[in-house]
Amino acid sequence: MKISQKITRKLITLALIVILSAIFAATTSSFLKLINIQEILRVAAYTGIICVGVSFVLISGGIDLSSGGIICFTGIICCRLAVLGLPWPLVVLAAVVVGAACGFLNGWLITRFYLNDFITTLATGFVFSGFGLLAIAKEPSGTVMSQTIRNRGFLMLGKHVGGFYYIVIAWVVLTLIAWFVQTRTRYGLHTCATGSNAKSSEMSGVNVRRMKVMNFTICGACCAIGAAFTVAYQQTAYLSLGSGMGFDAVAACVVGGVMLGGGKGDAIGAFLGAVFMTIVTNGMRKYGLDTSWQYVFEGAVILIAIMSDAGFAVVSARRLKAISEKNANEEALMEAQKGGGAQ
Amino acid sequence: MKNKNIFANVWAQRALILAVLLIIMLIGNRSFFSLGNLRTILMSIAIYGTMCCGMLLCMLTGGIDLAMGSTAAFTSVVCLWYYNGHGMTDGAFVVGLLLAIGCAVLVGILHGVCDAYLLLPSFVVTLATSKLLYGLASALLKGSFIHLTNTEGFFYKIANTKLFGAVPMPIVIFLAAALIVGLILSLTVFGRRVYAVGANRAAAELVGIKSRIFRVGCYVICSLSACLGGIVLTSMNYITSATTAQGYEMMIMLALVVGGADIMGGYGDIAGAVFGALLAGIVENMIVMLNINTNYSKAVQGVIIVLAVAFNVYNNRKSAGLIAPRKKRAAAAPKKEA
Amino acid sequence: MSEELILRTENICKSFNGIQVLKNVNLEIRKGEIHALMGENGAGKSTIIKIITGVYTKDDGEIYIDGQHVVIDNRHDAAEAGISVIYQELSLVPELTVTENIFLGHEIMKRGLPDKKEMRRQVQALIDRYGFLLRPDEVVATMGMAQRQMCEILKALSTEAKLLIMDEPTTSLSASETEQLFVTMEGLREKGTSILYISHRLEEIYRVTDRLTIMRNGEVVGVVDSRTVQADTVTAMMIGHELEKTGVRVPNVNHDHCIEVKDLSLGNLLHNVSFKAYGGEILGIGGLVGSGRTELVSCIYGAVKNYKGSITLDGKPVSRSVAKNIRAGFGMVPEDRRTEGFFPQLSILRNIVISSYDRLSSLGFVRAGAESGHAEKAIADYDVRPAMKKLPLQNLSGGNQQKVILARWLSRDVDVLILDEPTVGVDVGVKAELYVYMRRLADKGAIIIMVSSDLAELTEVSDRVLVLHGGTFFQEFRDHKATQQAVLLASSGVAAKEGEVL
Amino acid sequence: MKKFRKILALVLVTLLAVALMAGCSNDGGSSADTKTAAKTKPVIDINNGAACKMAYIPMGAGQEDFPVILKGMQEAIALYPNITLDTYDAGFNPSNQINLLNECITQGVNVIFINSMDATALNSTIAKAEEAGIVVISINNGCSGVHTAHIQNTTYDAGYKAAEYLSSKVGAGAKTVILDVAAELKPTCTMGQGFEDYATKTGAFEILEDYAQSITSIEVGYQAASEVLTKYKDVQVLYCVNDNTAIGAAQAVEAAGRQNDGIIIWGYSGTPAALDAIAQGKILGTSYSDPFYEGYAAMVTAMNYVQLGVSSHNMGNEFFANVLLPTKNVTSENVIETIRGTHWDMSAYNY
Repeated sequence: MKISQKITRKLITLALIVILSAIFAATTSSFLKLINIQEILRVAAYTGIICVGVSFVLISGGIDLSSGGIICFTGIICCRLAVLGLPWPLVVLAAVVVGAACGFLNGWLITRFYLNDFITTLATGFVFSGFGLLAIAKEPSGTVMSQTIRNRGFLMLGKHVGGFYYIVIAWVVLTLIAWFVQTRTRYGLHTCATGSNAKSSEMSGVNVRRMKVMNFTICGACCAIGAAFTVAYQQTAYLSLGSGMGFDAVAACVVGGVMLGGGKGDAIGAFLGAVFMTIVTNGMRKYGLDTSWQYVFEGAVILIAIMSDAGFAVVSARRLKAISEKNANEEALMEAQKGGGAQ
Repeated sequence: MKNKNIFANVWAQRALILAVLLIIMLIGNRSFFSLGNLRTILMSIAIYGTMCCGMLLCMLTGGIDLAMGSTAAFTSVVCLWYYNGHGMTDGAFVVGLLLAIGCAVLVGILHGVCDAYLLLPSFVVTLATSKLLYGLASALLKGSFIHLTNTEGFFYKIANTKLFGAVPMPIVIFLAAALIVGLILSLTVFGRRVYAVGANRAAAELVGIKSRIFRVGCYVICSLSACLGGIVLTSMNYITSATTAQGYEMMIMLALVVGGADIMGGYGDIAGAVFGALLAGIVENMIVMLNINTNYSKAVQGVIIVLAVAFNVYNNRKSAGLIAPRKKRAAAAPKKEA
Repeated sequence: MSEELILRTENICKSFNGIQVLKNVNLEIRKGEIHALMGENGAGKSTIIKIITGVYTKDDGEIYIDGQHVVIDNRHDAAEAGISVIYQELSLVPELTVTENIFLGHEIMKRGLPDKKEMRRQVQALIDRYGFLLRPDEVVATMGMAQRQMCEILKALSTEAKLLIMDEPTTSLSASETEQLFVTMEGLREKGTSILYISHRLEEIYRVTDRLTIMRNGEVVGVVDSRTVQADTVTAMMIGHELEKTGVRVPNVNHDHCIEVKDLSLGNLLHNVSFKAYGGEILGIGGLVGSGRTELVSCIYGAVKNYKGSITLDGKPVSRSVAKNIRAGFGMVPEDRRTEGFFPQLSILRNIVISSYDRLSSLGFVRAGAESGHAEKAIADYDVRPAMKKLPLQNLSGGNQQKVILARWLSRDVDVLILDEPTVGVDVGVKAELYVYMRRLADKGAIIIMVSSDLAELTEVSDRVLVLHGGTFFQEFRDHKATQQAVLLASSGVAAKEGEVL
Repeated sequence: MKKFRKILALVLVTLLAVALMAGCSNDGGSSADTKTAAKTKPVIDINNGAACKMAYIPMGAGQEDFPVILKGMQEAIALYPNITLDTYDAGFNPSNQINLLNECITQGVNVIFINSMDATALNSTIAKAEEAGIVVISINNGCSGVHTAHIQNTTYDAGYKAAEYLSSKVGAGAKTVILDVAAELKPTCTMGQGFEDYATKTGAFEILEDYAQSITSIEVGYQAASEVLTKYKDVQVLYCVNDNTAIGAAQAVEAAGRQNDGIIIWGYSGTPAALDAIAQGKILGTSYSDPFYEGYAAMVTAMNYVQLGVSSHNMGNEFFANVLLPTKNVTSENVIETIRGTHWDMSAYNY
């Protein structure tokens, strides 16, 4: 029951992706070109890596909107360090450490002071962008200066091998690792338990606070990884890097079945969500429509996607209810007969 | 239950915060305390303050509307587009305004139905509609601007007249909106029921409140306030486009949360919202006055939100008896369930 | 002291905010016994439990397990010492399976990963050993309440608990499910597990426990043999004075004023239910949990609208809108007061007057004076404590919260009052008060319909009892003929001789 | 049932994979071609009716001069028969502009016009487009990397010229505040710099503050100017680097009741609202330029390059055609004639 339902949920997203792709491929000439598919994967990978992190937070019952701010901050750090000529593993490591620290700060604030995570991460997102502004290169007069990265080792991260960008490979690897962690390990089990019912998990000896803090930390680290690859691709970092990503990543996750409220979904769902959102945006552009209408369609498709998801949730909830009622009735009857006999 | 500690009182806390800020300004830059500057601060918060009043109702019932900015842009574009297309007369303005109001109502209904009836997460829904409305506004203008040029018409005069020759109209509109919403919340049955729906929807249903209709209603009011804000903003700037009021929803949420509203519903009042808007405006003004790089204003706002939320949570938890004095705090019950 | 003691506490003291809530509490629990702990709300039962299980730290005193002095600072220490708790609210995680739930927090690891096979095997072994109706791979969200309770117990047992603490485990169970639980408990006792059983229900204490410790105001007031002790003695010890009995009395039934339900059907829950409820009497509705009781009264109230059949009040059809029904004089105290009954952040005043704005407003504006007068009168009339109208309701005790919800309806002189499990989690003293208020309303000629799982309440308080079984009414007990056993039999589908089969 | 689902999943995934492979193999050859042929751009004989596909990526839908620039481009398009032009809205986000550039590469356009949001962020993608044989032309806000051409109004000169004009209106050492563009745009929008340089050279102005803003709407201009007016009581000149800020500043002066203090406000670019404000005497003047000619010039430049087939790459490294268009100081003296000649949409005003 459990397994098949999870698969069904993913099948819906997958089917939507296939149908949309088929429509785009059939009605436009450039959608199914190699270069376009590479581009779709590259853009999806950027969102997708963030989604992997966000999925951890969502499953544990939280929400993280600060990813945009963390991307900005860590991206700028990457840029500064890469310009200094540091070897790329060090640059990425530094970014990941800073990203994880940002995530940790989120988690700590939220669990230590019982804050609402929606509003808190929204606010810390601004704060992290502010850190980015502190870290970005400035002229002596204090105005922001763009820096171009010429660090070959680091720029390599933005390149591709055999048509696959390194960011895509990182995305797939991260997703698989995350999926494994979420479904096969104790950590994943505890994350799911925390999101499903924090109080019960606490009573069962799950350290709920630590789980939440850890998941925010993972999210921060994932943002840093995404930022590193993106900065390497764009060869610079700027203050609006990552703007809007906080909401977009959560929306992609929700479309992929990682529900708000916790306990449901996994990294594969987040993966599919990221692919879906990217394909929608990319495909719409192929029609040579006025860009305004693309925004309209994009909004409409997201609406339809979450509506279909809600429809699925309603249907499966009904099924669950029917099953549990049936079970309860059967048992009640059985026990009633027993009890009656005893009397 | 007399509380001897005056800082347990919310307004005492707020007064303290204000006092600290004012002292900073007393040292930093005296020109902060001019009448002109007060007007500047009020003008800068007038628009999103007006929009706050609608959003407050929405937040009280546990909803959230991230499409406020786009709604303001779309409705103002519709209004001005009709106005310019039909001779720029006051009659055309009334029709345009009605069209804009109609659009706002439709948007509100869409949000409300998605949230209350289809049980979709409101923040994803409003995020999607904000893209949608941005696209529609942009499509209507073909990616351009639209100017308000008739300086004789009523449309122009909305924002560009002064009450008693001194108070600019946007401030009057903001205060009027706050007053009306405040009266609705404190004096009418509707207001009482809004709080009830926010506090417990199921219980509200069982005392005969159609909670879902209330929530839809609050979304509609929310969109209407966005519409009002958009129209006043257009009149103030003589121009509007799809990017009008972009990002305002964040300022609105900041003001509301700083003013003690809870994003989960049930907490918050209009006095707090006005205080929040004022504080946001003052802080923004201070950043300029103290020669701090304006790019940091967002970061400062972020810090303020976190502090405000922490204060609110502390107050709410204390009133719920969840915080034991001093040493027991660590062992207090786990976070209340969302 | 002939028998071995599994748990002994010595002079446990605890105070919050300078108020002493436990004074020198000495508890003694023997090996292999079911030991009951009783007391009114606020007597200190939960506090002592929380100290034993490491949720709170004690101010003073010692704890001995198996004669060994132990220090319990957190839940982990308690589990180490062999103490497991089953809380009132179930502590299962709905998205996980039975196996995952049971091993949550102490998974068996193999090469750094949870060993699913081994855990599953152990759970199956446990299930087989105790004979539970469970499947190890079932997701908890899909299971019924009784099954969840079983799962909960299994979870406690899996940690090799020496002492099992059950905090009101029967609250959400129907009579037959409760019976099933007792059988399980007896089985555990035979296998040598000690159980500390906390309950408000006297009949359960008689039914299953060996000894009984009674607490009052943070002190132990007596330890008695629960098989021989008189109910009067227990209640007297608990509340310090004798309980006022409502007694058997003939109600003044007004047959002209009645709600008539005809051929009401709802999905596969209710089939052609027909009955009449008259003014002046308290009609009790019994049956198993899930027998459609709650849905039935929700239909009458208008909260559930998609039923077939007719409901009339004095010959006029009853609306399917809650708002209209409230205006017509209906009122309802719902089953779960936390999720459906009250508004936690709102003040006592707002909670009371929320249903009465049709009287307290004109043209949509609240008449503030009338509003606060109404609330003050209700607070005084129904003895809500503390009597501070501005206080948020979440700060009140369970009993007083329930009083507020009742006051919400009684203060507006309802004509039809529907009560669904009105006294769950309410202590004995407040219970008696609530019954008095209900009776007073009935005497004024109102129709009262009360759904309850508490057999004592059902048989004592109601003048007439209808028992639902299999989606329809099975038996009717008139004129206080209902006995607990008869109602229990009827809800299980066995006709009892006291009642008329319908 | 479970099995069926798994099979369905498998089928769907295979379908997707096959479709991908088919798509890739379809143009596999051609993509290899473009790689080897990257250095020589295709010559398109638009003169004889060859089709040419062009794309224009402004910063976003709210970019004020976008419709006028587009008008200029379209007028030039009419010179040749088979040219198509699509426009894309990047929503004021550099990342979106990068995605849109990639989109244009995918669609195989021949020319890309872009108002860059960030001076360096687009470099690698623009280089990629150039490598794919696309002529990339930046308008107004440039990119520091290699691309075919850059079309811009003379921002530095405009600032310098405005300062020159204003120095005749005020006494030496006039207290001035520059309401400048956002920090990241400063490398390409140098009017503030021009003004400052004139000020330091001649000492005509005392620059109190170079105030950088992130958004350039009337409202923000109003707020900024209000704050400046409170902060510096004795400010005499507000040099604004765009017209919206200038109009906002004019409102602020009026709101503060200081319209008679002779505070001078100067703008940049000459939008309809600014021209109107000049005509009504609300602001002193602006550095006017007609975006129409930018569009026209950009299009003509593009056509030249397309017909020649030359670009930065086959001309050697770092080739950069910089087309600078002049601005003129418009004040109340010449505003009416300017309005008559402008391509801005002045229909909403009565002139």
